[in-house]
Amino acid sequence: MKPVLLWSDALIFLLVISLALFFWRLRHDPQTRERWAEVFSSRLGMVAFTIIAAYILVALLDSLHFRRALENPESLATQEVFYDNKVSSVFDVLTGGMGDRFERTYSAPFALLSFEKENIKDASGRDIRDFPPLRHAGQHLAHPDERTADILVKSVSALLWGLLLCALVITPQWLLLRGSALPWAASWLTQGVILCAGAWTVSISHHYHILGTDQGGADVLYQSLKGIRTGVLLGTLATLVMLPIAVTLGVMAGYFKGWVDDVVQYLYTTLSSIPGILLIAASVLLFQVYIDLNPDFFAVGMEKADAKFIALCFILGVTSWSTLCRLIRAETLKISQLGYVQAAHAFGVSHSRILGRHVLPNVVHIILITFVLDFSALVLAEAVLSYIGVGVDPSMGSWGNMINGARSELSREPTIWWTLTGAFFFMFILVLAANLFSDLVRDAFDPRTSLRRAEA
Amino acid sequence: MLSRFAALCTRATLLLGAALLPGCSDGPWNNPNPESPPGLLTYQSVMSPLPPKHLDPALSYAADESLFLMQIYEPPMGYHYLKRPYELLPLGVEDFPLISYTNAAGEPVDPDTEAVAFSVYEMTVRADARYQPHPAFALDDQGNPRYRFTDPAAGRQYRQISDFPELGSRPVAANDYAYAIKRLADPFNASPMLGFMAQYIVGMEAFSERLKDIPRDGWVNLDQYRMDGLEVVDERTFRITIKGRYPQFSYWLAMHFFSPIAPEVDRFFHNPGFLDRNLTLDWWPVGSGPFMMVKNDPNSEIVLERNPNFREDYFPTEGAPGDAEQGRLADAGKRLPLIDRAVFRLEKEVLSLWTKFLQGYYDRSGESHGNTNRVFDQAFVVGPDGVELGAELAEHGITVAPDVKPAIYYYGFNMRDPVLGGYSEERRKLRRALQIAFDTEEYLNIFYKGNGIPAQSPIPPGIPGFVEGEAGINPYVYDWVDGAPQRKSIAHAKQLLAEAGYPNGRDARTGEPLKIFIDVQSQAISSTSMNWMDRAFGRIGVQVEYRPADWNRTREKLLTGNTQIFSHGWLADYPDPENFLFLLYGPESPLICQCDGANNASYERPEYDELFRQMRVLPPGTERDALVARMVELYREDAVWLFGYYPKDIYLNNPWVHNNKRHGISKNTLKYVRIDDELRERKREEWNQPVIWPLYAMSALLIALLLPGVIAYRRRLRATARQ
Amino acid sequence: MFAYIVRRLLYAIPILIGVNLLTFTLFFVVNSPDDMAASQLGDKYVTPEAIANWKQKNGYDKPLFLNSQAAGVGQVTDTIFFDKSVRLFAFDFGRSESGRDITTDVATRMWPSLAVALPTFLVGIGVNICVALMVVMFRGTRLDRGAVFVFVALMSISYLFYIIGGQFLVAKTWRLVPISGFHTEGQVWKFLVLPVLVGVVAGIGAGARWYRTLFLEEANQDYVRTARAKGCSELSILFRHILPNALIPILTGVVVLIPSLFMGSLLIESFFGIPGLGSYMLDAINSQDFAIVRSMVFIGSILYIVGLLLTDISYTWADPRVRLS
Amino acid sequence: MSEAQHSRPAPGTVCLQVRDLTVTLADTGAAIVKGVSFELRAGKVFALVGESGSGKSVTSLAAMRLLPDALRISGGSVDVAGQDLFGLSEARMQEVRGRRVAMIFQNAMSALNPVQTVGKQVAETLQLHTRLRGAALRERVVALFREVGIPDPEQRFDFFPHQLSGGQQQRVMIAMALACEPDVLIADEPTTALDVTIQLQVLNLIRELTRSRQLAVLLITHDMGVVKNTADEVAVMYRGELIERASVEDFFQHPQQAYSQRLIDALPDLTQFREAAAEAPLLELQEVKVHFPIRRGLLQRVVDYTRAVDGVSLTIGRGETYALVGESGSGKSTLGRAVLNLEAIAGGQIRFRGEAIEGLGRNAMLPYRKQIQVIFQNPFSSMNPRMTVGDIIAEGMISLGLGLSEEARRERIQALLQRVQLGAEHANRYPHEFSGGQLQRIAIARALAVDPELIICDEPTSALDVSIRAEVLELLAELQREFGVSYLFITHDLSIVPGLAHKVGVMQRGKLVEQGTAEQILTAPAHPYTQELLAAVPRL
Repeated sequence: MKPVLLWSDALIFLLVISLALFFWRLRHDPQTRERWAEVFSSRLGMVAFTIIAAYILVALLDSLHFRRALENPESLATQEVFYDNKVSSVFDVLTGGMGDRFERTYSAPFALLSFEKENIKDASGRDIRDFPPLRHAGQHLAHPDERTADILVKSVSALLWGLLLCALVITPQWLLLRGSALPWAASWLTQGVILCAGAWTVSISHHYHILGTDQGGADVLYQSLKGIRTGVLLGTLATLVMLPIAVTLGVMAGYFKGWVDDVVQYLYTTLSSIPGILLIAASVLLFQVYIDLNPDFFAVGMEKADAKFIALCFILGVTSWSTLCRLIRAETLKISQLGYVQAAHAFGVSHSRILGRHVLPNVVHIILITFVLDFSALVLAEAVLSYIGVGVDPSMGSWGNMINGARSELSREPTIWWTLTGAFFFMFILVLAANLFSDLVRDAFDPRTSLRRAEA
Repeated sequence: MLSRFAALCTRATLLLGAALLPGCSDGPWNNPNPESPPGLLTYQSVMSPLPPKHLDPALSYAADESLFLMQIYEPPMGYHYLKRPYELLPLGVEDFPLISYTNAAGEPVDPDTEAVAFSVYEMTVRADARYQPHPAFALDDQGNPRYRFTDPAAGRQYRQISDFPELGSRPVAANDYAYAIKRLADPFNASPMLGFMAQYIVGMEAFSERLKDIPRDGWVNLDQYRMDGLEVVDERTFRITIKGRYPQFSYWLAMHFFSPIAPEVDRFFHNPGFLDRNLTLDWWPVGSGPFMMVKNDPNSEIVLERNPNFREDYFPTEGAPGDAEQGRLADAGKRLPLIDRAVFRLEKEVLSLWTKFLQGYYDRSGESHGNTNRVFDQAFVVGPDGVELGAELAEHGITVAPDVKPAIYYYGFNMRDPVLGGYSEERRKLRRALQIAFDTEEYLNIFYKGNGIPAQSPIPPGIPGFVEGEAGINPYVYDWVDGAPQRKSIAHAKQLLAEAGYPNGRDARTGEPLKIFIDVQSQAISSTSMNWMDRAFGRIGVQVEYRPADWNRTREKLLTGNTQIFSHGWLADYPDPENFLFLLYGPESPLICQCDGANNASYERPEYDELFRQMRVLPPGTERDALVARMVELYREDAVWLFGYYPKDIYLNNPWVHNNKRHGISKNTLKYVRIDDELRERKREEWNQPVIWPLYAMSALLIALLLPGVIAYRRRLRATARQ
Repeated sequence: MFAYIVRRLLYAIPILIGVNLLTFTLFFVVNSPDDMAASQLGDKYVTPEAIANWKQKNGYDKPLFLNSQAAGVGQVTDTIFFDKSVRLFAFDFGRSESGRDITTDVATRMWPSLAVALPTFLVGIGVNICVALMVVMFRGTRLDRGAVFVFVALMSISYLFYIIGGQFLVAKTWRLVPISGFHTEGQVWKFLVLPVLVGVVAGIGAGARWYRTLFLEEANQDYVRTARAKGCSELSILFRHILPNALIPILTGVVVLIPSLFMGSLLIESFFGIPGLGSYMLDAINSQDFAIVRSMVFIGSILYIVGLLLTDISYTWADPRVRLS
Repeated sequence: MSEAQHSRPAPGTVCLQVRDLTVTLADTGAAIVKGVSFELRAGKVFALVGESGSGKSVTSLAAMRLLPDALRISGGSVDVAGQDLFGLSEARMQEVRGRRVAMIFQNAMSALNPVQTVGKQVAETLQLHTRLRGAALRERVVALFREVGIPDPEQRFDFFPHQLSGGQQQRVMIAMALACEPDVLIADEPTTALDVTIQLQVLNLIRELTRSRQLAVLLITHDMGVVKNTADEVAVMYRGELIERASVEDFFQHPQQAYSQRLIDALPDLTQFREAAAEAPLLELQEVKVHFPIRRGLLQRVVDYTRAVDGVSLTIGRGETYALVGESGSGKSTLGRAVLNLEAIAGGQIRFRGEAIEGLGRNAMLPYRKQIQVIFQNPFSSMNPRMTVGDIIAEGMISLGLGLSEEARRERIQALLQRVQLGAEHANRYPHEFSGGQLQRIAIARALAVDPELIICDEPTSALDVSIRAEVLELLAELQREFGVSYLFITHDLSIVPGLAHKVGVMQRGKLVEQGTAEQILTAPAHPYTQELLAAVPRL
């Protein structure tokens, strides 16, 4: 086994670590604590956060990549170890090879037979045309009629395992946090549901395709799950990429004013006046060409897809920094008129120190709000971009690619609804949780809304 | 108050319904087609997915475009509609070209001698061929062209062809054919044919060189310049001289490039200011064919109407075997065309196209693409007994027209590649192992719904040189079992792989796994098919890497040979094996000719190249067939392509459309189409009854949403400060 | 006011130059003029001569930004960039790579775009405001919280699903309207019903939620309390006091969009087969037609700038406190 | 006019009676107003006094049933003419508001609808409760405007609120309240946001109308001066309870509660002044000008200047307090900023200890930053909310390079905190944990940290409640005695000058119209503007 560190893996772990450090440093700041406490004091906030955390966990597990070692045939003299070209992730292992169980083509959820007729030989060796049985569904059944009973039995045992898992995960939390004023019970309940669903999924998927298979016979549920990493990473990394630009320029413009302000304003007006989609499309094509021209940089195809993905994040970030920049500029303008910045001037505090100690910490809430607000927007944007053809690489599973590929399947008779449903479900849950959470974060951190509450 | 509100809502709904209903009385609500003019039998079809870019016969080189050009223009030659194999017929000229051969000095010689330096094609224009009515032919009282402006302002009121009140026409002249060929040669037109035809037509290159430097201000009258290989003998007779012998030239004469162009039409479109209003020959074709263009809105539709001046032309009275039995001769002897008008609407989204076809608003599922392979694949299955329609379609009475184009799609090996290329026995075995591992049949079944024929050779069916049955299989990949070809086993492929030095897909010396690189066009490949290929090669332990790129980059790679396995396709211009076998002709390799050559595999085998040179100038016959067979054998031995298939398009026709037989090469088949208008009206009505209840349901939902609000508001108004 | 408008328009010039420079650079990093020629000439028999011809004919035979051969100002002016940009500023968009006159195309395709976008925009605002006002009337109650949750759920659904779902149900299953298409002969509205409906429904979540926030902000202002102290009813407070005041922030977000209505919607137009500028753009991206992309970017930028200007002007109309100078 | 003609209640009748009013927070149930009872009588002004957060405004809003959603009436009753307002339906209540009981609010600018003309806003009240329409309606509004003393009422009808001055806005509010001839007028801090001279006019108007219309007025204020000048009866509210109630005369002569006494003590004593200390000049200003450009036209050229400070000369001696008095917009704060070199000056000279410091660069200014410090008006915005108090105080020490070790610095911070009467343990807390008064002490400590010789106090007490204001002023005076530091004290409130300043300068429109010793200015003002300011100062 040989670990593979893709750029996006590195970035996402970097992000997680830096976020952790950030919160660790802020843990003493009573205001921040208070606001976070406010976010988590609602049950909805807890549930939304737990769901997001579950998605992030899946994304992280799916970001631990490695290549399997190939077994050297006995005849071979060399001791050198060679690796499979295919990159797997820890998540793939945890799902128990869900992604390796291919059928020939479409099959419906929980189906035993293929969705399409095929020329097969019947028992007596004659050529007939019928629905062939699936390779990886219901193999253990003696008779197709047993299916419902079998699913029930398997579900119950899977749920029992799920409950055991819940006990393992939740008990330590309960011991640690039972005295807390926050509604942890809501989170535990959500965790319980997620864990049970996870256990059920993994165990049932060994025997059936829960969400059926797509045209190429790949498991749809597995693809939907693989879309999680793409969605989560895109939502976070794109903002991460734009942060330095937006914050630096915004703060500089608002603080120094004068020609710096003029230049920054010119930059973002220019950029935001270009129809966004055109800018994104042109940039994506540009990166694509760059990657195509330099194939030697990438050892495996996955790295190439990953480079494109990073480029997409980068482009989405670069093309969308103007909004944040504008907000930060306005806020900085306001802050630099405030007493404490004036006082700092009166104390002869240097510009860099004023920016670092007075201005930056006080625009963090804007960054945070933008971060959570943009997250869901970016996840949604990915689907649209994939439709236009400038989304993530087709070899990289994503909800956008799934939707794009499955668009015409709805018009089939009988309808193939499961690909769209899978993508829709996983995307909807993530975006909904993110939206609800971002609402709460904004309510807690936006001075305008908190002011309103203070008045009331 | 609530009841009053409810009453109001009801009244509003009724009013709205009343407003909508009269608008819908003349047909189903969902009719997307504009009303066609009464009395004209209109064929409703579709252009998809993009409108034509060029409609100038000198410029256009795309199937979507020749769909229109071939209805409007009549080139000298054409094909018989029904007969197979394809049979060439005179179309715009009276008879087959009269070919005479001369030596270098221009003296007639015997065609079979080495001395032949030139071939002269003489043709006579049909006497009854006349151009469509067009303002370019309109004359004023003095007999001068009516619409000739010197000032851009003078013609400003004319925005499209229908704006010109006065029309004219004239018979087609021999000079018009000569003029058209000169236009091909005019470098300013940048015709895609120039480079290719200049190799054959005498004087074309010189003509082109000469015109390069003349001043361009408006129209250049090409009649002033002479091209050596062109001779207008009299009003109706012209001659084309080509270098050496080139039997395939007759086929070229059946393409729209050689359609007659009236100089006054060219002159007309060069009126100042016309270009800015898209009044160009590239946009408004003017020809002598069965139809003329009356509307060209690339954003929504193109409308053709019957050319009133069209010559007398009749539905063929004989066809291929079986045609009569299938009723294809029902219209034999009828005057063509059989419809008055044809509307081609732009349709980009396949879902809409499919739905509208099923609703009966399009008569056919497509024109130049059947749209069935990838999109409508659910419509039918290809079973042992041929195409079986899905239940809904069968119920609609939809008919099926399969179309095997003279085309091949293939994945080729780069024969110069250090790993896969080369001509040693080991390399051949390696390539054959890969050929066997790639299960073309399954690939076609999954991704093309079985609509394709696995290629046993580069020559598709319908072309001389294609061999059916056991004799026609590629013996290196297939065995003949029970009357059908059967792909050799994976075990055999593994065996070959081992013999090639890669036991279990690992290099016998270093142990390194064999990894092959496939260059794909990013738009043309889906992750599902990549997954499938991974698995296909995984069975013999070979790993695959994809290098997707856009079309320009892919093309660059092909030109520089920077590829290992590439995908490509070829749609033949004419039904001759030469047009396929040249894909493997050494000098055609981009690396050798330093041009955009067709031999992207860079296959170079001296024997093959020699055979090709001989075959090219031979007339059809057994001698030629033998050469072709040997070349195919060489191709199989060297395993030049990973796999290939002949695409098969399935066209679906609504039950009221008749004469649906597809012609793989010729596009001028619109004139044969017949429509049963009465049946069409009835079926459309029947298939498009709207479902009304959701409207009521939605209104009810709206009210249900409003209710709690109204109730809460009233409660609030009644509230006191005491609980 | 006049001076203000003129000044803003002058300020637009450097922005437009910047926009143009950026698109130009982006495009030519991806493509060389040779690539453009090759992809326009098709896939058979593309000779170097043909490419050279095409480049000459379409004016791509000069250096991109800097002509080192030319003298003096010619170094900058005798380039593709200068040639193509100067024309843009004169609103001469030239011809697309396939030879069509872009100005004509834009002028004709603008109207279908507008026909869809304008009703969507107006109906959307109307519906959103009504819904938001209703919700604001019940602020703080369970009705309010439920509505907000519904809004968030609605905006968590991808736009693609609205379109796909709308087409599938309304057009395909219920056969109430044509599934797609557009023509001006006869009943145009029947093609507009579905796209407008989809556009409006897809926008309710985000729109109504946003308006609700704005209304809530206004509802907490002092003058609302004054109005209540006067004895105004809840409804008249909403319509006569909160709405006019909330119009000001609504205008900022909304007026800037009005000019870009001409540009249409990429997704709606391509799904519903509306021959507008949105699908024009999408086709241009797909076929890498630089002339169109460049023109559309230019037009888009101008419309954006006009939108900003309109926003400022509409401010003076909605808010008597604002005066432009 | 039939609606307007209902019989006026006889003087002294009870028009509104509040009994046991209790208001609680909706979510926690904590009481904000606890069992308050009082009654309003026709022709009398009843003043409800208290500091911010005492519940006085909530009481008035509760009486009108206008509480925000977060608050809830949980007991008591409000009777108007025998009708219990709390028992009415919301629809009926709307008829009472504006018709029987009217209300005016603190900040007229924000209490008026900014996008409606003032005339229409007044007319709306009449439309709601009378049948007046059209020309008659307009006429009536104009008449009301005339009655409340708005000049050019015909024209003003079509003005938007922002086009009127603060005093006129408040007059519009009053006109709106009086439009339907209510019996009861509730005035919630009607003058707080106004300049002192305007304050007086508005109060006089309310007073007058009370008499002429026999209104029963509930006047809510924190300003004892206002009470003294306007009210007939006083009630003091403290933490949600009425702790004292008396007639005005009784109240000021014999306050029953210590808290009341404190409130009364905060009124200025115009008899005691500090003698000008004839020390050497520390800061000298000569003809200082600060101009802000006005840009106009196509190219935004500078066409003129706003002369914010227009030639001011003054001298401050060591250990001396110089009070710079003026109304908002007079340029006094700009002058302070100019002295701090935070604002570029357009002319004149600023000398500190004889050295010219105007126009010094960032680095050249550094040595003087140690000596000139500042305290700002709003204590909440002058502390970075993300820094601990210790860090805030230490900032100056670090950046001005006092060269202290970390240990020494910490000790000094603790000493400073203790000096300003805060605990040393407060150093690790964040600003939002402190009250306004405490924050202003911290601001003082921050200024003191670098041992300045001059502190510019820019309205340091105007955001504070009266009782706390006195404490802060006292602290400042103490520190002056202790460290010999000088103050440039910028204020709009002449009443705090006695007992604080040695010298006083009065600023109006960028110019220093009069300056002299505190005694001179407060006892014998020469300039009419000074006289006007002085007239507005409430006295005992």
